[in-house]
Amino acid sequence: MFNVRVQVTYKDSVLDPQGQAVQKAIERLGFDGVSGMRIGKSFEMQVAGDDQAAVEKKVAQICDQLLANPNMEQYHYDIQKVATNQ
Amino acid sequence: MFNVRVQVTYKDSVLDPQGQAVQKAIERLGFDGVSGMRIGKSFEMQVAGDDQAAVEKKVAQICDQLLANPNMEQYHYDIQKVATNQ
Amino acid sequence: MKFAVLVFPGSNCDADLYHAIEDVCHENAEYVPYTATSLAGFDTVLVPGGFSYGDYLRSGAIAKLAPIMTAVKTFAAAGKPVIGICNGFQILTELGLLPGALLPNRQTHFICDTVALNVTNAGTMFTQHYMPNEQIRLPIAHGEGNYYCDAETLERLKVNHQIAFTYQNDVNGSLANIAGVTNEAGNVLGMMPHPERAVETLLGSDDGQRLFAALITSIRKGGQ
Amino acid sequence: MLKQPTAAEIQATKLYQQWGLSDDEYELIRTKILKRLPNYTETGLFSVMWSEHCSYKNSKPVLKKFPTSGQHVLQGPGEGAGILDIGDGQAVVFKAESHNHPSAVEPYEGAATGVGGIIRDIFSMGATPIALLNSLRFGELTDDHTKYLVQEVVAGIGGYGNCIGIPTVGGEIGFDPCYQTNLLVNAMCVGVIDQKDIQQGKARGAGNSVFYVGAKTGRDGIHGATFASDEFADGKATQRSAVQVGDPFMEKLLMDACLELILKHPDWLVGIQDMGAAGLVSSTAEMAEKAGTGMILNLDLVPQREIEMSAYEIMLSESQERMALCVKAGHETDVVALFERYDLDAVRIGEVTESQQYQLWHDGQLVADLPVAALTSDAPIYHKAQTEPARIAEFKAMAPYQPVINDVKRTWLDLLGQSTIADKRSLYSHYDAQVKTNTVVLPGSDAAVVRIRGTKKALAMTTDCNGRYLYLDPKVGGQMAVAEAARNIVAAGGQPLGITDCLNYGNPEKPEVFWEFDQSAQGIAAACEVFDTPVISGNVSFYNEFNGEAIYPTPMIGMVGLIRDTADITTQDFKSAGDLIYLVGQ
Ligand SMILES: Nc1ncnc2c1ncn2[C@@H]1O[C@H](COP(=O)(O)OP(=O)(O)O)[C@@H](O)[C@H]1O
Repeated sequence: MFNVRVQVTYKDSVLDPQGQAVQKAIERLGFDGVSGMRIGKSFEMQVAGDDQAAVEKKVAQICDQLLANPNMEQYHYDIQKVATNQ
Repeated sequence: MFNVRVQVTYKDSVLDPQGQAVQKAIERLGFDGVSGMRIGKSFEMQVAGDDQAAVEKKVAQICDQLLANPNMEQYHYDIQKVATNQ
Repeated sequence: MKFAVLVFPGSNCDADLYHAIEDVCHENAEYVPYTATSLAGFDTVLVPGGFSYGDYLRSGAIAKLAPIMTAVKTFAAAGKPVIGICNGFQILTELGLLPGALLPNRQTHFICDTVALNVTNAGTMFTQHYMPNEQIRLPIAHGEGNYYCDAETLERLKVNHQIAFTYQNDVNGSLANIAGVTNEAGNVLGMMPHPERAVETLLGSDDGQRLFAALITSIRKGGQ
Repeated sequence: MLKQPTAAEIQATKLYQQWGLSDDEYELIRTKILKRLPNYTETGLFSVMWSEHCSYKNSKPVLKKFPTSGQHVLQGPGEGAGILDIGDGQAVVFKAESHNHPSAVEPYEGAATGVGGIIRDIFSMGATPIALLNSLRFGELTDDHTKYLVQEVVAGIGGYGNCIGIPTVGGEIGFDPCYQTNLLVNAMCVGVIDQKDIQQGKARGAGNSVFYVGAKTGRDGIHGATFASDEFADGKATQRSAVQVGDPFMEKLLMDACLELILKHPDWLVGIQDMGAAGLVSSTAEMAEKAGTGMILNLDLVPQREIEMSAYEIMLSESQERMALCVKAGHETDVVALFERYDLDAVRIGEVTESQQYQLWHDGQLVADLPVAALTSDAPIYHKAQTEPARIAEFKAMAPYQPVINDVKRTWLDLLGQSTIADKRSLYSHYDAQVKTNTVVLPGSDAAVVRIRGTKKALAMTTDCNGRYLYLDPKVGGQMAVAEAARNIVAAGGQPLGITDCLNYGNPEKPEVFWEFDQSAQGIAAACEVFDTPVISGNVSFYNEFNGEAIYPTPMIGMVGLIRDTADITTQDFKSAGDLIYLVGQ
């Protein structure tokens, strides 16, 4: 079993108006020095299996086919093995 | 300067309709062994400053006041110092 | 003539399209569930607006996996007409039948309004009843209608005359004010505005009716 | 699972007080109704069923003053929604509901689930929802928190209505400092139905099955109903229950499935009811009460999203997008198959009995065994003390105010610049007002107009109230709210048919607040008599206070009118230069 965390963000070339809106809101709250805000999606899931390479391959396929749209988004993931007898 | 990554997710007891829909879609795609899908938001930003403790405090305040609603959401963040002359 | 109106879980403009075809155009419309696998006997496929699968994840992302979509791909590849409206447009881009993607509106919220459009290409099987560059008004209602594609794709869209409709003003941040595009072959149209909401003067506008009329004419003539 | 206190411990520690039951109410249960100590689960059931939100224990004597009958009334107050005859065997179904307190905790989800709840009230009657309206109140738009609340509430209303595909066609938004810490979110839904299809939430017929359909149960909003009846104070934030999250996609499936069951298979279905406030207990107990039956439920069968939920939690959960059905014995598998096609859980959780006893089993134990009436009709009714607030005498002593206007244009522009008067397009344009292609008059005119497809008829609809008038004189202000609604309907070409309401007030324990409530109800009642618009449904929201400060008395009036021919529809705007302008009335 693996804990998998995927993060999907817009490609750098894509404008992120939501990120800009949040950054403005942070400024309005009186916090300075915050810049470059980008918003994305995060996914947490458990994937069954023992073979890290096989799980990685599966996760990449799920990202390519569903979680990210390659026309506008990029993704990266973290995979951590969970002790099975827990 | 610090690179900050915040992840906001629903508390475990809160319904996550998006997560459920995506998990079902993964099954329909023919991938098995994926469970416990939860979807959240991720925020990436740069925060100016030299003092890690001060930046952490600022980030926590921004999360409490804006990025997460403590009535239903939890957050965690990663902070990484960036070499300033880059 | 028979129109297929696809129905996904969460579609909500399917009935509006059905009425536009049946009650206004007086042609046959039939609902086709997302679980179906064949489009035999249909002359046109209409992919309606709404929130398929709640628009969870990304609008159109989950609907593209529905069983019926394989048949839609084959149908389009055979040169038969397919129209995706609003969520239907989003689904067709996710499926790869149309270029580009629909991002959240620049305003970061849903917009319901009636907006002015230019018929940028009046030569398609869907737009031939409009004058070239005619100005028309159609309702919009979407949260993710901000058209995006890379520079290379935009260039191709222009060269191939694939841009069917543009907004007269910047409505939602769309690249080049694009409101609707066709595929390269010209038999698949995707658009964010709702022509099916503009087929009766009682409801404010009938500028959308000519789109369906044009399509019917083309099919009668046996293609373009 | 946490160890539950015993019945004796509950009595000794007065745990019931935390859940909103008073000492007197507890004693009434113990000595007169049960003649024994209620256990943990039972005490929980009483605490929600006897809350103001479910029992109307404080408001009932006042609500009785409303006219509720008339030539058009097919169903008055008492069911999920009221119903009025609109001719040709058709009827209009409508109701409004407040979601003020949930919206204060989480404005997006609070507003969204308010919309979701009122839609369920409409389709549970068998009606197809055709339109949504709302009525919102916020503090002045000068501070960031209010701006945030406005943005989130509007997004939540749109998020739910747009997704489920019911047009939001009207409403009103007002701003005043009195709502600064206590916003109002009232939602109204209108549906149409063929009279032959009208449903009632009754669990008739011993041996028939009780079904649970829709989303799984979590610990959402436990004690939401008593929480809605509990005034806000600064220190209470941490005790608030889990927020309910709306799933409009699930609700669309649920609505389509329920309407298919009701309209296509009337012989399978005996009764249907929304699981709203106080969830499973309120829906099922009310269904039994209305039919004069009893019920046995096995809580182990209830679809659950979280582990180790107690009977108390399962019964009180306010998870959204759930319905209770009474299914005719023998048609259980048909019903399961129908819901399966929509990818929805439909589970038989119990059956109707003759006993008039409400019995709950959990983990092999009988965890509640109460007469149905104990939870419903035995709830106490209070006749609250009333006192005219001191301010009213002060107002009466004042000389009539005559504004002095030196610069008409300036004053006019100042007025238009007031957030309450200014154009609201920037907010209502977030709502899909046209989906279903029946909206003839969009937001921005007086009343919205929605045609009834296949006929020449249309319905005009509006929500109105001006709390400031009621603050000055609740009786006259109540009359004015109804009169304003009627003017809006008439200005759209409609004949007013009836009203629903959301009565928003402060703490009813305060005699001044209760006086406002009673006076304004009298005003509303008198106006409804004059306009011949009976009150067919509605909702009461008390405890709209923050640190002891109450909002203005704000009874939102939702009115529906009939237009016999769409050719008679009128709109607000001037049509062309040279047209004559008349001023009618005083
Ligand atoms: N202010 C009111 N005016 C008229 N009828 C009311 C009012 N408040 C509640 N009612 C009626 O009392 C009944 C119970 O209301 P409520 O508990 O809000 O319904 P639900 O059980 O659907 O939530 C409903 O039929 C409702 O229409």
